[in-house]
Amino acid sequence: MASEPFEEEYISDIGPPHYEKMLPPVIKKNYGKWAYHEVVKPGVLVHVAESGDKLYTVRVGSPRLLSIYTIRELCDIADKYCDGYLRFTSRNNVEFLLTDESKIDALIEEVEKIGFPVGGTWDATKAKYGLSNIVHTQGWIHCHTPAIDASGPVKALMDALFDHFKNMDLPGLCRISLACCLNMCGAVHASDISLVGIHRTPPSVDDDVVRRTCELPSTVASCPTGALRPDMKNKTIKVDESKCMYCGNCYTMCPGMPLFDPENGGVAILAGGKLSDARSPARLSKVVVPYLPNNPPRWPEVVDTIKAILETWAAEAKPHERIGEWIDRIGWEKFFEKTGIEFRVQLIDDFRQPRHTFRATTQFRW
Amino acid sequence: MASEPFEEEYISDIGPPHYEKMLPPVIKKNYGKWAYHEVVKPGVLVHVAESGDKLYTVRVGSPRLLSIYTIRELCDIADKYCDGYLRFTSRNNVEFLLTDESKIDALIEEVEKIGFPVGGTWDATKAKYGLSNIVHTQGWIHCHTPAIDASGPVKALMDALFDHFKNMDLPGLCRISLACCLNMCGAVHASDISLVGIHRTPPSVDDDVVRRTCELPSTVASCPTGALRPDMKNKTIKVDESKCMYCGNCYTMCPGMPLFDPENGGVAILAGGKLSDARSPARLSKVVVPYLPNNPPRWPEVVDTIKAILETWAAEAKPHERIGEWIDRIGWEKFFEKTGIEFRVQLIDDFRQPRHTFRATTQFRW
Amino acid sequence: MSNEEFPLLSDLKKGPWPSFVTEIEKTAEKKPEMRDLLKQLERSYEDKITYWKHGGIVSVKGYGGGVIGRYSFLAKECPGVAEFHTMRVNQPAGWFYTTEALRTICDIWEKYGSGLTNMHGSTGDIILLGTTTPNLQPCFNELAKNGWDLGGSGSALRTPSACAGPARCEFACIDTLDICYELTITYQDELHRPMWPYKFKFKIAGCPNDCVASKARSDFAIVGTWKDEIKINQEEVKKYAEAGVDIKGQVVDNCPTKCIEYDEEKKEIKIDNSNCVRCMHCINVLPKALKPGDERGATILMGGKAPILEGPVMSWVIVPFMKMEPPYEELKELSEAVWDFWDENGKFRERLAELIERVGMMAFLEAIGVEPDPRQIKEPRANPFYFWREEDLKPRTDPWEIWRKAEKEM
Amino acid sequence: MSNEEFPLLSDLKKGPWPSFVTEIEKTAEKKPEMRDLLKQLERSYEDKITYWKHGGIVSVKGYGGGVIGRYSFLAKECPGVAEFHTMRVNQPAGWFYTTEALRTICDIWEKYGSGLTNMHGSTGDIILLGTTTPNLQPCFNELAKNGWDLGGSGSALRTPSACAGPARCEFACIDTLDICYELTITYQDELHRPMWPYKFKFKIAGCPNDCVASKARSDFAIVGTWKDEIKINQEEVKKYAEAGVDIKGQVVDNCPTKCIEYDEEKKEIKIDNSNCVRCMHCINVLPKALKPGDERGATILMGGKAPILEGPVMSWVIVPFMKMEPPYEELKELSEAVWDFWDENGKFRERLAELIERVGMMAFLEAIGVEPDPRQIKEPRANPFYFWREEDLKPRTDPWEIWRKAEKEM
Ligand code: SRM
Ligand code: SRM
Ligand code: SRM
Ligand code: SRM
Ligand code: SF4
Ligand code: SF4
Ligand code: SF4
Ligand code: SF4
Ligand code: SF4
Ligand code: SF4
Ligand code: SF4
Ligand code: SF4
Repeated sequence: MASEPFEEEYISDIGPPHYEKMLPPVIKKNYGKWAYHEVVKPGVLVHVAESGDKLYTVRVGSPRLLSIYTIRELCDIADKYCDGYLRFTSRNNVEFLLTDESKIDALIEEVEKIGFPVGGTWDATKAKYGLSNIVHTQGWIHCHTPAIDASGPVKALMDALFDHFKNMDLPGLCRISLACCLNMCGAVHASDISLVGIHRTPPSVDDDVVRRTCELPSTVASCPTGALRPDMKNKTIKVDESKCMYCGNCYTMCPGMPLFDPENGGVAILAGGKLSDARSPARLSKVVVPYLPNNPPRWPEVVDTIKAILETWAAEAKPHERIGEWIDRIGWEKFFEKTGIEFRVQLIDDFRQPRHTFRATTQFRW
Repeated sequence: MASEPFEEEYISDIGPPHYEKMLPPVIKKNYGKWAYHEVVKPGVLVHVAESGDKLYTVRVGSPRLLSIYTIRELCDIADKYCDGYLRFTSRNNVEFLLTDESKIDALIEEVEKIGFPVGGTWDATKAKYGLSNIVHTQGWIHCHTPAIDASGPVKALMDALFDHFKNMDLPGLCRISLACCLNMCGAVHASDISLVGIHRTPPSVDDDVVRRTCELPSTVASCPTGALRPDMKNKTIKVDESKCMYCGNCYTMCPGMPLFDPENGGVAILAGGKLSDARSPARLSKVVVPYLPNNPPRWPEVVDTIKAILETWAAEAKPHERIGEWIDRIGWEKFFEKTGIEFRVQLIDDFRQPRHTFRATTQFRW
Repeated sequence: MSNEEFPLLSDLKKGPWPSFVTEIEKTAEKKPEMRDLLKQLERSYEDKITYWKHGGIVSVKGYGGGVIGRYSFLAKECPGVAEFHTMRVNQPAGWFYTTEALRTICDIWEKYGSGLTNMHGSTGDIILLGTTTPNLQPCFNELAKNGWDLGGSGSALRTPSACAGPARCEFACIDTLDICYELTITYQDELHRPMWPYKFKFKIAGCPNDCVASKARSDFAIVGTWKDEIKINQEEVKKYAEAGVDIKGQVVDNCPTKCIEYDEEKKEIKIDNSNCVRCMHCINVLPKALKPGDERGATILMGGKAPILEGPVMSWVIVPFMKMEPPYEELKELSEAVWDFWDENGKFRERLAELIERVGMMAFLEAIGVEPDPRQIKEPRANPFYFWREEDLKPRTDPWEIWRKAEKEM
Repeated sequence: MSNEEFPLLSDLKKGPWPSFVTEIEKTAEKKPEMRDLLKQLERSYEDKITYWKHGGIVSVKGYGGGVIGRYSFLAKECPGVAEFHTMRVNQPAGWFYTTEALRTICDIWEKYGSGLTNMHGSTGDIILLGTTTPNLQPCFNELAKNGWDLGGSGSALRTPSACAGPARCEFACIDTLDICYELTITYQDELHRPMWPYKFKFKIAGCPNDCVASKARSDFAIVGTWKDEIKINQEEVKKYAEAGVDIKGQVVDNCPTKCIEYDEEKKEIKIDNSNCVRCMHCINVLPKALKPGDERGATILMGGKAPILEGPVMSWVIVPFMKMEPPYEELKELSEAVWDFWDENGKFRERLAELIERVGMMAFLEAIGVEPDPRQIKEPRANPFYFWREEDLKPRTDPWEIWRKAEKEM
């Protein structure tokens, strides 16, 4: 399906390098023939092939935003211990792949020396779970729509939760994610705990910018709640503020109507989502705190709230039980009681047909 | 809040007689002080008061449509055995209330002689459940919108399921309901098994009748799918047949657009609803058969399908487990497999935001 | 009737279940015009279509409801049912009757109507099935003289109904009959004079078993419950165990929150009440041994309804717990607050559930003065699309000002 | 950098977790213009607002995507980031790298860009963070010459991604890397030339553990599974038990359908596979003892997406089971059928889930040629509001004819 190249020598549409080129020999040999794995210690996995071959993985936490100079340092380590093979995980950790068990400790020492911690693994057999990296987005480093920064809150949180990254001391898997706006570039909508940047005031329309840069009909149509009306006379857009729930979709369509409001924007916390189908089905995260202030550089309210959720769950959950599963067992009313989070009216759904989120039973706890 | 009566002697707004006037002495004495109940035998309950007093109840199946001559016969029996006290249940059974245990058998004999069967009870302690009466509606006897008759299918079904009414031989409570159109006058939308009359063709608009009897704007607005458009020129209504899902709401608003079509109307079967919060929360019934033909006088396809559901469940359920709870345990795919009911595309929701009815997990059975 | 004349209906006289056809026939013996009902019905059975015309507004003086008008397409062929209106008579709470009361109704209906009834209609009324326009007023007058009144119809309050409750049930946590009666009497005007966007139904169940289908069938369901601990009589537990009840299998394993422990040796039950969701199951199975606690009241759920228009609704918890003591002031204030809101905001033929969904639960709760509570929801929202009010916010700042200032710098 | 200059950011250099600030700083040492990034960022930290302007269309020759244009409001104050476009480089499937490959990328990015990256973006690409418009084309040319290509952006196919799968996981039921590569290569045109109503994402997970978040984050999720029986190695079960694993508590009690039996004496597991929902839990806990069956393939789920516009969606089962063998013809046919339907029916900026909901699952399944299956639904509909097609029906009759005939009779 590739189309014609533009000119004779113009290389395009070649796609990524074939994955085989990137695989260490032990993987090529045992591809698809792994027998089992074990967690050697926090941060270190061994995968054993049917052939008996062993592949060790050392998992290393990463800020995701990496300078090429750091990447080269990581490559140096991989060259030294891993015959030049490494990978990244779906949660942005770095994984060193090696076959020689005896090199593991030296590798760990070296990588930690340059500031990269080893950890983030979990051991289902022993029901000991480490906290992994926080999946996150661009924030103020690159995006035009963020209500909050991304890398900053993640750094603050990982510092606060660092022991759980190192120690596999949680009862179940706990995935934390962050997105800097409701576009939610990531799996914020399906994580055990997540934080998302939110706006709380309607767009600030600059008629001039709207006139210059926006297509009125498609912008008006972009509002899911019908809060926008074209003002044909002035070739701009009017916002019915009572209908706006600050999703920012209009701003994505039209640069003339940003929603930024430094003192009112902030963070919503979601909880209880999961992606795996292990035990209970995958499910969406639910908003548990509608708003916390946007408080750089360390977002203490956010960090405290997330710690409260995480530590309450960690103290109470049964082995393997994730946050959503724990809530299934104890009920939402107890979740709010135990975590000390105030139940606010904003948590009650009022978007589209919210009826399946209302309680239609007298079953509840006191 | 009662308003002024119309004229001096016009009696109105008096409300129903006070319930106390209708209660037998044993109830008045022990009102609110019942200690427990037991099921003496199918159709016969005893309620024991804290005082030690006993109240016996003999439950009798009724077609609900009763002639005053029959009511008088029932009154004769109540006078003879029950000091003139009886009641009706929320499922339209008759209950004879008496304190003298020795009269029970004679009462039963007499009431069965006039054709009214004793039964319909259940005993949670023993996990033996009888099938009770079918809650139903008017059908061709009185209503202007029915897609099917009401009393007829109920009679056919209760004849076919009669043993379950008599014998308390089911593993859990099973409530059957019928409604003759989608208005669902009853609890069809929340019963273990229910049948509802459905139309399958759009309204047949008679322009003349529409002009004479209908208010165009409110009729047009009554269509939940927006299938109606006013035809201003001809002062009538046009139906976009591709959008009509035959709910009949427009006909309720406007006599000029009936949906009747004897060969295409018929019955939908729903299952798995429940009202009590016992064990699992109350829940709505789900459509399991989108259409069966309207086949008087005994609706054999309907009777067979309902029997298949009921008997499959009865054979498989654990004690106390109702149909919806059984399906929770075995999964919908197995429900269709075991009952032999074909899964048809109409069962997949496409009304409003149906997403919460779609399966968002890889968890299912083969 | 001869089987040849109405062969389809005759088939429905067979079989063990009592037959409605027999009932009509029995009536037709005394009131020959009821043969026309059989005739029309047989015709419907043949043609698979109703022969009743759409609607028809009839009523009695001063009332806007309580009568369902009905006319036949077969007026010529079946003149006995050319007009065949139904009267809804408000039943006594809990459907308890003296034979005397029932006989009075029968006598009046023999005089003015078809002699056919439904005991009872789905809403709870005594349905007097079929009479003519001229008979409506005298029939009503005589009913009223004898202490009976009509129930609701149209866009009005509908006849409230209640389970047997404390009259004959050990599980009743509230006085269902009294609440039913009190609401009915207090709101006679609302019941008889349709003045609302649509119908509104109350139903009252004494406990979460919901023997009156309140959660599915009423806009405003009052369901008895309790807040404190389940009362356990260990002696009776023992007796059940000794009588062969499998307490582990039947009770413990069926507890939805697994909050019951059973000591097989001592034959004793322990309940972790902080995890009990008051589902009733254990109490249902062991009624002698277990009882609802002493701090009793009701959960108020709203919005139950059939599928037209926006799909069926099981009513939603609005007030998780309310004390229920006469004269039920709090309850009445709440219903009146709901009606006020509905009156002001409801569209024509919009049921309460549809209104709540349209305007949002936040606006609804605020309007009726109920605090948000996690017991109102099954789960919090998955979309972060919610509203803030001016008072929740700090003074607004304009991004353009910030950016323009920045752009001009240096 | 001195802490006085960027006090807020400097605070984020402290603490045990590696710091992105340190990364930027490190880059700024080699590429001084990156001090302007710190400067702008510090300003954002102070003012709590982004200083990046909205959008900006930039690209490389022949491509409609792969580059995210970005301009600063602080161009004057921070000229080093006045233009700061991102290039999305398509990662190798599974994110496996040789150091050689990585070094090549680093070298190119040192030459043409900021030296900052994200390893990786949420969709899976290598994100090269920040370059100028003139550098885009030469950078791309050099990437391409070295065997790299751009990933997707805009209303196009987005870069597919896959979990480690058979490369390093014993649970993989399908060859995630190969499927990922095959789809990426086959659909280069769809990836590079936005021609659709909106974005479209593939993700491939080897088993229901879904280590690549496919169910939440892709319109078309391919998740490995199996149909036959879980393979049990009873020897290994014994060993786990002897090593102290609480098989009853950890495995049996956590099975969602309670279809595992464990014989404490024999230390043997029995699984009722007809009730297994293939959730993976038992296999996860006992990887040496339990394995997915041999009849392997994938469940195809569709519609996963973030909340804008109609709320977040976890993708829905469309094909419960599909064999996954190269060259994946059936898979490709299915995706093409989906795109055809979407192309024809999708509105501007309407994701697949929203389209399916708008037109109805019936129309969608029919269009893509998939049979209805109860595994597609969590539960059947509660409203009997569905459609019939002409071919389902008998010839129509008109009620007016029936009634008028009846009215005229006699
Ligand atoms: C490396 C990685 C795949 C990749 O291609 O990069 C991976 C690797 C493994 N996962 Fe995963 N998972 C990885 C992301 C995920 C994700 C995706 C995510 O987090 O966004 C999930 C879904 C999370 C969710 O449900 O919200 C995920 C849910 C699981 C589960 C299910 C656990 C559960 O109880 O729900 C297992 C099973 C288990 O625990 O053994 C699993 C099991 C595994 C195993 C044991 C598979 C194996 O035998 O190799 C791997 C070792 C994990 C360990 O640390 O002990 N993996 N795993 C990802 C590592 C991310 C990281 O850096 O932390
Ligand atoms: C008489 C009646 C109340 C009334 O005011 O008329 C009634 C009476 C009793 N119900 Fe009920 N229920 C009555 C309709 C209902 C309904 C409503 C309905 O069917 O439309 C329900 C909800 C049905 C549903 O969930 O779909 C209902 C769900 C229960 C339950 C919950 C059972 C369950 O497992 O879900 C119990 C508890 C139990 O089984 O003991 C119960 C228990 C009882 C007890 C044992 C209460 C008591 O101690 O007196 C009564 C004796 C039942 C028996 O036959 O053994 N009653 N019961 C109704 C009899 C209807 C009939 O003629 O069959
Ligand atoms: C008589 C009765 C059925 C019966 O045989 O028992 C009945 C009969 C009618 N109902 Fe009903 N409804 C009856 C209880 C119900 C119930 C059950 C309940 O109240 O517990 C419901 C479901 C609960 C609910 O309210 O949602 C019910 C939901 C409807 C609807 C549905 C629309 C809605 O959402 O309200 C309509 C349509 C309408 O109002 O236009 C309707 C309309 C009607 C009309 C008036 C027909 C019409 O379209 O105007 C029927 C008159 C039939 C006739 O000619 O006799 N009837 N109707 C019930 C009233 C008897 C009584 O007063 O005791
Ligand atoms: C770079 C990245 C975030 C990151 O830091 O990793 C990203 C960044 C942006 N996303 Fe995203 N999205 C990124 C992955 C995602 C994901 C996750 C995924 O693909 O697995 C999602 C959620 C899943 C989904 O598709 O629903 C996601 C949902 C969105 C949306 C949501 C609307 C929608 O329903 O599609 C938008 C809004 C839009 O498309 O207009 C959006 C729009 C954007 C834009 C282009 C901003 C915009 O409004 O035009 C962001 C550019 C930021 C910048 O300046 O660099 N991004 N975006 C991710 C892509 C990197 C990569 O190619 O690897
Ligand atoms: S989540 Fe929003 S602000 Fe953050 S990178 Fe994505 S689109 Fe930009
Ligand atoms: S922010 Fe969202 S809700 Fe508000 S006007 Fe814009 S598109 Fe509409
Ligand atoms: S269910 Fe429909 S047809 Fe039957 S009585 Fe009610 S409104 Fe009439
Ligand atoms: S039957 Fe229902 S869907 Fe069809 S036109 Fe009438 S109101 Fe609309
Ligand atoms: S609802 Fe409760 S109180 Fe009322 S009759 Fe049923 S079991 Fe008794
Ligand atoms: S009432 Fe229900 S939840 Fe409470 S202890 Fe009994 S069975 Fe358990
Ligand atoms: S999704 Fe399954 S196959 Fe892929 S890495 Fe995770 S556990 Fe292994
Ligand atoms: S895979 Fe899941 S459902 Fe199947 S046996 Fe194992 S734990 Fe049970």
